[in-house]
Amino acid sequence: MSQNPVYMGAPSSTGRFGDFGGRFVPEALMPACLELEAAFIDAWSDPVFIDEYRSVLQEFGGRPTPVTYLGRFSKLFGVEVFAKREDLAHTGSHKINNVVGQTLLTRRMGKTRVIAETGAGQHGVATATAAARLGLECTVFMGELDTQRQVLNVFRMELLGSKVVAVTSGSRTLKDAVNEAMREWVSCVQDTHYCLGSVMGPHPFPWMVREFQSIIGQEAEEQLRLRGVGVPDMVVACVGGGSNAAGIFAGFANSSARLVGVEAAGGAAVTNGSPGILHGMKSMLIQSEHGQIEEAHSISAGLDYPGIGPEHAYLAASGRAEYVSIGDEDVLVALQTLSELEGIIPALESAHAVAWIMQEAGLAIPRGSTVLLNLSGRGDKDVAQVRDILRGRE
Amino acid sequence: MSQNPVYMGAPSSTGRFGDFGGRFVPEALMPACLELEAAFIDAWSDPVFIDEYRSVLQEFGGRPTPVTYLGRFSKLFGVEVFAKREDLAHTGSHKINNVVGQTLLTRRMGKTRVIAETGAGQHGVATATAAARLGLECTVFMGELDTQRQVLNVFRMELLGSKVVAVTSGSRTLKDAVNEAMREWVSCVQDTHYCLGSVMGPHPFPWMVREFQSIIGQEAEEQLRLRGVGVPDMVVACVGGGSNAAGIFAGFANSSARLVGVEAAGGAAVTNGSPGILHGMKSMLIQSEHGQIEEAHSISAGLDYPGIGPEHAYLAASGRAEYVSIGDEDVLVALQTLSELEGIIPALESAHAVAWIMQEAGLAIPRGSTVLLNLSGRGDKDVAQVRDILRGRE
Amino acid sequence: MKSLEVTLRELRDSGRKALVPYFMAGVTPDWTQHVAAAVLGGADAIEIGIPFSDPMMDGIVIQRAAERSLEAGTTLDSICAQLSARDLGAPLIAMTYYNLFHHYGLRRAAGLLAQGGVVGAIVPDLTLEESDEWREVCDETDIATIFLVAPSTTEDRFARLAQATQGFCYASARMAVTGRAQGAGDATRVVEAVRATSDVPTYVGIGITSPQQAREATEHSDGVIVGSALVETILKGASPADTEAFIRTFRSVIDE
Amino acid sequence: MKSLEVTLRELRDSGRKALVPYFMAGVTPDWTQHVAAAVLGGADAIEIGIPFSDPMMDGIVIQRAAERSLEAGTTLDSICAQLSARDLGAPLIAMTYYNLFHHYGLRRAAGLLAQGGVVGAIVPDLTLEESDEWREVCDETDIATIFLVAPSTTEDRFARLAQATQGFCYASARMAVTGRAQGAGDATRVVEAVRATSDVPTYVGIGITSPQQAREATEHSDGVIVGSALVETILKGASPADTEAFIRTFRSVIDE
Ligand SMILES: Cc1ncc(COP(=O)(O)O)c(C=O)c1O
Ligand SMILES: Cc1ncc(COP(=O)(O)O)c(C=O)c1O
Repeated sequence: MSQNPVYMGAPSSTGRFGDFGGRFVPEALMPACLELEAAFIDAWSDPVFIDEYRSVLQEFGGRPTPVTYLGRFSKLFGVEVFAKREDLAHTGSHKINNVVGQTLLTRRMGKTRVIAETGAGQHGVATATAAARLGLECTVFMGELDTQRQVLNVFRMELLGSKVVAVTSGSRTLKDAVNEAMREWVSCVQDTHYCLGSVMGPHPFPWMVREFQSIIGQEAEEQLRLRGVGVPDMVVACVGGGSNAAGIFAGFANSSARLVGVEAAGGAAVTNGSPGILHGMKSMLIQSEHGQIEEAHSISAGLDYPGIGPEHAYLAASGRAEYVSIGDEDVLVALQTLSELEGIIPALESAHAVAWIMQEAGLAIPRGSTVLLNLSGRGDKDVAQVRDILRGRE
Repeated sequence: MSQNPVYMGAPSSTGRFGDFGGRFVPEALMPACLELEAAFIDAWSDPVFIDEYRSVLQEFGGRPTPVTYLGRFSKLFGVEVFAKREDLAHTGSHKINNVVGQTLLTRRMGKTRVIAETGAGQHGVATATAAARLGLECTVFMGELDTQRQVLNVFRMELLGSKVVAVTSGSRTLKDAVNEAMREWVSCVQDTHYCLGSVMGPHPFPWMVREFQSIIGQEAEEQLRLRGVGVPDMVVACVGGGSNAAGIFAGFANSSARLVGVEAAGGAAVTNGSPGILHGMKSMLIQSEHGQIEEAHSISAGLDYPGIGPEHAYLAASGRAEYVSIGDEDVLVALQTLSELEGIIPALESAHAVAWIMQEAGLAIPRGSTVLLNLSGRGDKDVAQVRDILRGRE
Repeated sequence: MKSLEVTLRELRDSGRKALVPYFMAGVTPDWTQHVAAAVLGGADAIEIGIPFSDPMMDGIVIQRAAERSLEAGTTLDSICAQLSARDLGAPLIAMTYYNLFHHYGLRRAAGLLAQGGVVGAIVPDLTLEESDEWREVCDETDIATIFLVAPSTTEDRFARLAQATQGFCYASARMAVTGRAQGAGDATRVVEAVRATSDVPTYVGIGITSPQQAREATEHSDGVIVGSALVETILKGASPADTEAFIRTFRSVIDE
Repeated sequence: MKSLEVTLRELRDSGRKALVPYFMAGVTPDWTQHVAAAVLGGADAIEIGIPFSDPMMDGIVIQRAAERSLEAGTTLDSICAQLSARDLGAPLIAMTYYNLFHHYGLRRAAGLLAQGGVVGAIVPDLTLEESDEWREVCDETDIATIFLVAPSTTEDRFARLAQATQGFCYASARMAVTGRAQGAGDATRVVEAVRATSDVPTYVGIGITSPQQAREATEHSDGVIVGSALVETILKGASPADTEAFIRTFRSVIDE
């Protein structure tokens, strides 16, 4: 009798999801990674910790976020779309789920400081937020270019009491911010936790972040069940590092739902990448023929990452999930469409998932299918950029 | 035997709360006001309508919003502060509660279009949002000065499919936007509902908007009760027109809680105003010795209104609620304090309430009191302004 | 019956259609001369706009006039003082918003108006339902309370408003604020609705910008009110002589 | 035992402290001449940095050098080709990140290195736990796999890393990436922890910027690695002769 594999369980003891994942870090960081792994395993089986994590997310983070039936959108496109509203979570995206978990863990490990990388600033703001709440010191690394493009998010972090360091190396964007955070971590592992922002990095990060995000999928599964929709035909989420996708997929990993991750066309690590090692993990990466990591390019800063979390690489390789990509133009149209039809301005990241549904309704998504869309964040952070683009065309 | 008066019930048949309220509109609008009153009374006693209102607020609007215990803030100031988190509601403030109610009512009345006034844009964005969801046409009136100060909110409304009209008369701010919306309403009452943004205007608006907002207080009352806090010693909310304050007061109107409304020092209609008639209502207004309405001045656009809802004027006159005021400087400090201590960047409006608690902890608020703070909205809309002010000082 | 109504009924009975121009008090230093000129040109009564900061029922022209007047320091006192200084030769009807009267105190406001020779008041944001106090105060003087009716007015309200109004009934030709729309609109229907329940003189206003429109409006009514069109010429610098000519033109076309 | 380790053990047994400078391959067209000059100046082995886009373990100086080299078109092939063109007179140790080898294919990468005369490899992001495959491939050649230990290394890991490392053990003096901190830091403790479980030669690196620091570091260790300080002079335009002088100064102070 052949057994179905169980998806999205714990990785191997070395942090592998199939061939992907693992731990590729300087020796100086190994003890911290091991300590973190042990601390997470301990905490995650401690009802007191889990209780606090859940109650902070509820009382502070605004969970559970609702599932909204997109009536007018569904009618227009001939598929039944339900949106999981991470845009309503505190700080405006799913990022809060992860940082609440990691900052509580930081305190539990007796550390007093966190560092984080950020691209557009969402994860940075979320980390600064969770750190402020617990009175942890916080430093956020952000590519210099991004600090210029996102001055308001820099200010937001400062308002929250964090220090923002502009990273001047490499492409001066997210990838370099991760490098710099890792470097900083080497010099302060003793009292500092590196609060990584997605399901990436060395073991146990990809697993831990997925676990902290899986509350999205658990809630959505229950919400659709209670409302009689049951298991949707398809679950669609955008993928940068892959944390919001991993979070919602986790609720349906072993169900009949098709899982679809939507990458930015200019950062499509599964479609255009190859296996490699970066930022402590083995995964799919966009790289040159000589093995140099390339810069991603996307209208949405949060998807501007040349890699993908290792578990997604595994889900792709195993065929459990599909990964597709969407270009900037379609994203802009999707953002406008959802805004006008449903009164929800999605983040540019989330608009990738919307765009794919619009593109494939009636094609890859059979008419009448039920689709669970992860609306990973709100578009308020993006309106200035979208306005500039659209105005520039007039 | 003397009977305690019952607060925050329905107004008199002419829309009076004590001496305040009523209906002062052009005859052309009287039928629409009467129609609206009848429609609201009908709808508000129809379980089907109430059900839809509640479920839209839950599934679309993100209700219930949580109550967050502000641990570090409480410790520092020696009072126990619980924040009702309207900042987590869809579109970032309590405004969504009202517009969901009014747009559903619009549809029920068979009208296909809404108009609204807006100051900084919060109520405009909320109205555009709720209108988009129902496919109602929407036009928002906004003072020309405000359209320039808030270009992104203008764009947000446009993204949501609304038309924004810049009002060039008078002070070109909120007060004039209301005038203009009223004028527009005169010419289109047939198919158009005027979706007023606060507990102001002619009867039944002050009552209806309060009813649509009272979900805040009902939730908070239950939340505090379930968590064992019970009735707080004090309920504190900022007051522009007064809708968020009315909403939260409604849950405690006939309890032992002290009710405190915090106005902007430059728009303190109760403290510095006198009775008068504006925008269809009799209330407290800031006016010159000759009876001309003066412009309000506040760092927060949402409190930049020379009047106050008539029910507040009554609550003040009857002594049931206290009204105080806070200046711009203290508001800035409060915004920064709450951000750093709790990881919540409040709207400048809401920061007035925070500032008053900071000022009066241990004084007007006895040490150890339990205080329910209405965090009416998030500060994201304000960070650019706050940054400019703080940077300008460096 | 207030003297205004007596006058206006006599006017109607004489077969003459009333021409009532609107002036914004204080908009120019010589505004009272414009009023006098209008009377010379053939106006039967005068609406005196008392500027208010938030004129909810007025379009852009009258708003601008009010702003200009307020900037010049106009107050209810100053207007009434100016009016009491001379006899302008026609019944004067104040038009403003309720806050002004409320703020001055109703009795004091009415007293000031009466001293200024004002015999009627139009308060567009004072609904019939809220008007008891004001009407009582007016009844202590000779000030007539004039109500508006609109195309949206319902049957029962037509009856009550037409009963309550004194002097004349102000029939809005259109669903619009002043100076927004043009032409007689629904005037005929509105006027007929008033006439169905009352024989009070009924004048058409809102949207009357040309002599031709005025003439058409008077075909089914007892008179017309000309507001924004006239105020606009004054804002643009018209002299009292221009105003006299303006009114004379309306007069002659109406009387043709 | 790999030839590198044989050489380095002999060096130690001869009483000489090893001086190992680091060069970024391809950073200047004449980079191999710098290497040759360093050997002339008294270097005992050479670390050859192979540029990678994301050098997680390197500070700003080596990052800039890597960027410059990559902009000039440097690849693993081009470096190995240049190295195989001449004998530089000292053992060569490649230093880079694992993705490069993984991307080329481990066997192919090792082959290229071997052809270039490389006898050792430091891959700072390749943990002991993930290194089996690479070590097997290296064992098909003469390339030694060199591991780092750090002040944060735990006791059990010191033992395992000291056992596993080939050629020498790279002792990070500090919790820092290259070029960030200065001085010997925790070097003594780290070196002693290695010595407690292995007699492999142990060199101190990370933070050695002056001849005096190098000398202090060799008092309790078998050699030093000098990286950012040297690379910085080359980024600023040092000639091969300058490099020779730089190394000579270190040599003489160490040997004093
Ligand atoms: C709203 C939103 N969605 C998605 C992402 C992409 O991250 P991930 O793929 O880890 O969910 C980001 C990252 O900043 C984001 O802000
Ligand atoms: C966040 C927030 N709070 C308060 C207000 C003031 O309105 P109200 O007094 O009606 O609650 C506004 C108005 O825009 C607002 O946006």
